[in-house]
Amino acid sequence: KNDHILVFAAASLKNAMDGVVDVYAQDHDTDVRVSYAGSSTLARQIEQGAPADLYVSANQSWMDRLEDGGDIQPASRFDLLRNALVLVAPRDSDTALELNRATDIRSVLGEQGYLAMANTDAVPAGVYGRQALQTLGLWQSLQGHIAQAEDVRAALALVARGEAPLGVVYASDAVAEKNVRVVAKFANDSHDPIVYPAALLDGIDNPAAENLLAFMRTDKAAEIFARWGFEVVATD
Amino acid sequence: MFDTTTLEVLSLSLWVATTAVVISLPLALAVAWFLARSRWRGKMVVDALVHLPLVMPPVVTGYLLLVGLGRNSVVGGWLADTFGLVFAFKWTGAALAGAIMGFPLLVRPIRLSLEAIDSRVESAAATLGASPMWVALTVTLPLALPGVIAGLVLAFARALGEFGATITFASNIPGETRTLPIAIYTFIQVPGGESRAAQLILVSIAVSLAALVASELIARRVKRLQAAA
Amino acid sequence: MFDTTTLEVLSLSLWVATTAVVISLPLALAVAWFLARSRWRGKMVVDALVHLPLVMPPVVTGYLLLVGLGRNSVVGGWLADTFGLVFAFKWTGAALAGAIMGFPLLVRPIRLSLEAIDSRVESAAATLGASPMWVALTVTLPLALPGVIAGLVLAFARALGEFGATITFASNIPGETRTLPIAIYTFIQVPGGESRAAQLILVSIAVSLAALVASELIARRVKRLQAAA
Amino acid sequence: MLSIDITHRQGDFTLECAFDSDARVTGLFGPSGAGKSSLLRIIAGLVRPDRGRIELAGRCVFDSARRLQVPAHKRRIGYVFQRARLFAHLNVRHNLGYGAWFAREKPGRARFEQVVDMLDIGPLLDRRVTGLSGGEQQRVAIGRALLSNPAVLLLDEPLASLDVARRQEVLPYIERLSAQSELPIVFVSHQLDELLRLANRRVVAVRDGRVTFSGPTAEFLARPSLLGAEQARDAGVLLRGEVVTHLPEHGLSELTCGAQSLYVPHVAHPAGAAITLHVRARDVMLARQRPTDISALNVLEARIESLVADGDYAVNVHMQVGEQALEARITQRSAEALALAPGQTIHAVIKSLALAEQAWERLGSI
Amino acid sequence: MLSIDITHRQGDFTLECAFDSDARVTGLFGPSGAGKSSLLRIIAGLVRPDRGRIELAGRCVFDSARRLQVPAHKRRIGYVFQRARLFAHLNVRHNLGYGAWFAREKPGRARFEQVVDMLDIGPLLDRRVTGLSGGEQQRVAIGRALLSNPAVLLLDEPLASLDVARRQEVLPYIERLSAQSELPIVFVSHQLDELLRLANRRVVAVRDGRVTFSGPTAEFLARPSLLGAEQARDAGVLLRGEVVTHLPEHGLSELTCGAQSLYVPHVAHPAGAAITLHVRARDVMLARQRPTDISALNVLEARIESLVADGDYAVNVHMQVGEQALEARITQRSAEALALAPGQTIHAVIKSLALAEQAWERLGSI
Ligand SMILES: Nc1ncnc2c1ncn2[C@@H]1O[C@H](COP(=O)(O)OP(=O)(O)OP(=O)(O)O)[C@@H](O)[C@H]1O
Ligand SMILES: Nc1ncnc2c1ncn2[C@@H]1O[C@H](COP(=O)(O)OP(=O)(O)OP(=O)(O)O)[C@@H](O)[C@H]1O
Ligand code: MOO
Ligand SMILES: [Mg+2]
Ligand SMILES: [Mg+2]
Repeated sequence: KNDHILVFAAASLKNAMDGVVDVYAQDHDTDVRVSYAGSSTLARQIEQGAPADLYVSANQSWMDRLEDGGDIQPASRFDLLRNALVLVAPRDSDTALELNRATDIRSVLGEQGYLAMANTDAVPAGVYGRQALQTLGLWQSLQGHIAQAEDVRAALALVARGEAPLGVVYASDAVAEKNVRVVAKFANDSHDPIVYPAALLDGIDNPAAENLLAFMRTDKAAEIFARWGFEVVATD
Repeated sequence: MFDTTTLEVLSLSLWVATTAVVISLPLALAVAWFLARSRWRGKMVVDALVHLPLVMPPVVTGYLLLVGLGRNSVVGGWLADTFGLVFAFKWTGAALAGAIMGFPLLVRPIRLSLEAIDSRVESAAATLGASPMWVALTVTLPLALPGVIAGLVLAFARALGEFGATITFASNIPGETRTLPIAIYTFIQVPGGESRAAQLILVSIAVSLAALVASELIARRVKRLQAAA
Repeated sequence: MFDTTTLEVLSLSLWVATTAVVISLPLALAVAWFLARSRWRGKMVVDALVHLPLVMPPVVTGYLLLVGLGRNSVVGGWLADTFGLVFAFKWTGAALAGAIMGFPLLVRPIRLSLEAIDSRVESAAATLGASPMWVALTVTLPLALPGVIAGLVLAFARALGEFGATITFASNIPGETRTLPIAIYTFIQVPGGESRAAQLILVSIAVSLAALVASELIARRVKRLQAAA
Repeated sequence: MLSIDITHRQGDFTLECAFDSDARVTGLFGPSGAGKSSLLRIIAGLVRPDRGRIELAGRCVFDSARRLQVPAHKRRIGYVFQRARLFAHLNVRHNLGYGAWFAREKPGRARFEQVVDMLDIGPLLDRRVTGLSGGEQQRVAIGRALLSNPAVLLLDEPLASLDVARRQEVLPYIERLSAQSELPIVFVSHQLDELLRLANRRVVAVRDGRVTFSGPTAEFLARPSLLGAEQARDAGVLLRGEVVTHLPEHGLSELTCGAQSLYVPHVAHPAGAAITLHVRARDVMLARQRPTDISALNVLEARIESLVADGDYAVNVHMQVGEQALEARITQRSAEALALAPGQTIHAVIKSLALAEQAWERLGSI
Repeated sequence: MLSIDITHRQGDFTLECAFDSDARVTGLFGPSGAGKSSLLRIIAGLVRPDRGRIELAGRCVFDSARRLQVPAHKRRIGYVFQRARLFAHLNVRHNLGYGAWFAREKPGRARFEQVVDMLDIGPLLDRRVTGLSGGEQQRVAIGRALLSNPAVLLLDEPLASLDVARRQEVLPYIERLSAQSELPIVFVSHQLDELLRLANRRVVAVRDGRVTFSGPTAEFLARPSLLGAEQARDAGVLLRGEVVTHLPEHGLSELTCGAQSLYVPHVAHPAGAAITLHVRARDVMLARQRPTDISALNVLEARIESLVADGDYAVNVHMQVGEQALEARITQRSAEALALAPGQTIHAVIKSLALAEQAWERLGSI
């Protein structure tokens, strides 16, 4: 292959991004490789001179930081995807509730139960979840009853295994996990928009990479993203 | 520098790591003994099992623990019902994760020391009337002490540093399962958290240094009591 | 079951882990020797340093490597310019991370074996005309072989299982740094990846089993050649 | 007291030994690599023989036919190994005390001090065993075995690295111990004189894993071929005598041997006691006439039974003194010069001091 | 060849030894724990003494004043340790060959086979050293030291676990080796007769870390107080004689000693050669008249110099035979019966075969 592209993408994008890249590779004489890891890990690597061409982050703050540090080409930055936040329960539980200021999550959790979330200080999904719960005024009452997992997938696993009666995860994760059931969806305005920004890295002069970035905004790509539970923000 | 959270995290970590090595020591001794002494060919399978936690990504180990010992698993449920022993989301889970991850590191040096023991000295003890049990307690174990200490150091350090399996299995619950590495990880995940992370890293280093010095002093004392011509 | 990706990941992992232990062995021998034989009190500091990668969360180790040896760092830049030696985002980086994480596990058993050697046999070699160097090569090392093998097994397994430091330092680049545990992690991160992950976990287990059996056979051969009354 | 019949293969070496001994002391004798230590290990239960039967002090401890094997720690063995095998993690005192832990009857404080004194290891008690000299280690090993209150003692060249003065104390102690407590002893040695001092009851000679001789000491001594070239210097007879009187002013005791008198350095036994003397053939001189004005106190009249030439231009002269056998080893030249022939009466001259160094024992049968 | 003056503390034990020896063989003698092995370790360079000076075969290998210390591996030592210290990871052949690796002049194949034959370890060559019997290990250790082409041999009770037949072969071999290659030997033993067989040149006696005697063997033998109770049996003199002729038909050699004849078992030296005989005092009988018709071939006329009573009702009779000293140990009673007194002429009777077992050596000075 003549062209090489290295994409740094948030780990939660793996399925979708693999699909997009596969389709892209069918039509192009390009070797595309994707390194999946936590957004923070990837951002730090980029700061340290990682040889990547593209970065797709799971949140704005790391992208902001890279932009501030001059590590990306600001002009190339755009919001690629959007996701939603949902409350899930184990598949065979009969939990039913509506999310509003009066929701009594504590009683659903019971004395011993925990609400599974990704790290609420660090991991994007956890941060969004905290915002949403705070907006609903439920955050205070849940203190001491939240199990913070390493990431969304681990939180999801806790619910899927029935360890936690409830969990806060991305809609895209809930879609594919057969052992959980979506109990409720957090209102989109209860938290910062969950967007996945993408950008070309600073100093990259790789037409193929620009090409791939453009492909991600095509309907063809959008269809694949949608299949994995993501909402496409804008297509060209 | 040591705010209450740091102290809480530190003492929890020490407690978890100590529990981890203490509970795993008897089993480690038994397994090391078996591996060192048995002539059964199938012992390689046991050997492989012991080493598995080293080879598998910690997250996977944590996940398997969750599947195997979670409240909804057969074993986990039984333990919870019978002994009230719950691992998930508890410090006990963190200790268990640490114990499992440190297990191969505890077993191997003990085994190495056991294998290095001159069986003729054990025979001598037998002729003096010591049953196999007593020979083990009064001759073999004391002579294997350097290996036990080395194993404890490695396993303790590993338990102290354990992250992936712990967070997956026991989650990150402040005051219950938020050990040093998990706290460090949390800080490192947020932009600008580096300085708090660095502070905790220094605490980790200090703790491990202290543990090492202690172990070294014990080992020296043991060695002074033993051998060295 | 073994599609090309699996094979690629597997062979990369083996290569990375092998390189990790091979490059760290000479240094580990030197450090173990120093720790076993030196009477300098300050050696505890060296001891602590060796154990650090065990205590620190792997992610932190990886981060420190990234900062210290990344392309933009002073050392990393110098290495790249002078020797063309690049670690960050290369398999070499994965090997380095594995080597560092496995280092304490390699050093400790070697040290243990060295400390167990009867210095009188070394003296005997000296009277037969062997210089300290030759004594080391022809007597001490062969006698310490069980420890070297134990260390290699632990370190190899650890390098094979290394995840946190590797993904942080060397990233997750298919064909370059995507080792078995990282591939497993990647599959686990997304819905529906569990079965692929499980498959890779089985591969890990098979590999480690094979490595263990091999080491066990070597150790047996060595033991048959040596001691055992 | 000891009955053994075992077969055991180790590598290319096959041990195939059968012998009985109802003697208190059984001397195991044979060249290096003969299988002596292997035999002791099997008796102690440290090695399980391929087949056979072992009876120890009246108790069957191994029987392959009945699948019986008493484990080593239940055999109440006091084993002094060829190499000391001390516990490196214990100091001398605790090495000595180790066996008492498990003994049903603990040796008392007095016994402990007696053994420590005899072995002269008092100053070492609080020392680590590493750093002990070779002989010191060996002494501690002997003490350790003695203090475990054993029912049978297995001694594998226990005196090898001891100086002669220490040997002089240890041997009689072990002898007394054996006599007092009816303790059977199996004693391996390369030094025939050690064996003679102790093993006045029964000798088992082993070579290449097989028993080449098993019988009374006297018979063994009379067969130089069994002893090998150099040991021949210890060849001789055991002469039985009865204490007649003591001559304290000269430090001598007078014995009768048949009708004749013998003077030996003072023995502790009362008049009337029967004792056995080891008379080496090489210490016996022969004279046609009874020599007078000679320093040797003992001249026995004997009848020559036979003359047996020996490889090295030496002749073994077998004689009869009363009922008993006596033997002299002289040069062929002397035999010719004296024109010795069977049937002749001859005078055997034996220095008293030559007898001084040899052991005697309170006598039952030889 | 050997000059030592060192002080060294280890624990409570202080070694403070100074002696010179220009003899080829230096016998180190002393009770267990005296410091013999410590001294050898220091000579070999395995232990660095606190202070002092060591000269070895004309080369200063240690001098604390000049801060000189030749490391062990450059001292060209052949050290047979008290415990074998074999290499457990090598087989017998490679243990034997280990030293040759580092030797400047490698011992040839012939030499290898000679040593292997002498030690009778041919069948063991491909065996692992573990599993060897005690004596087998010791023999391999001896071979290993001999084959390292050493410039000096340090032997720490090398014969302790060997049977007598083996001893008989090893000792003369070492002796020949020493003679042929001008190899100085330091030999530790508890067995005086071993020392006498080998160390006919110089004895150094050590006790409690101090040198109590350093001098010619003859002088040592003449001082029973140094030998201790039991060793007294080996006390005696070294008698110098000259080979006159051989009597092959009787396996004897005739020597002159002063003007008198002595018959000893055949020696290999030609007529005219001077040799030394060790005559134990206890093997000498005294007679007022020359005994006739007696099997002892040797009767020497001697003049009594002095009578020295000994604790055990024994008397040491010091005599002069021509220019040389002779000694007899007899009972006090005999001394009285014979009315021995200084100045008397007396006949010393010595059995030839008693001399057979003792060593002789080609003579320089004693
Ligand atoms: N490291 C040490 N610390 C204290 N004492 C020691 C040490 N090493 C040796 N000794 C003592 O020094 C003395 C001399 O020991 P050495 O081994 O030289 O004796 P030896 O003359 O060879 O005795 P043996 O004939 O029993 O072998 C012994 O009493 C021994 O206990
Ligand atoms: N594990 C083994 N494999 C093969 N041969 C062995 C083994 N153990 C002992 N032997 C051989 O058996 C023979 C008898 O050994 P043993 O130790 O009983 O001899 P020993 O009579 O005690 O000799 P020594 O007087 O030298 O101590 C030796 O030739 C030895 O090499
Ligand atoms: O992989 Mo993410 O950055 O935790 O969604
Ligand atoms: Mg033996
Ligand atoms: Mg010694």
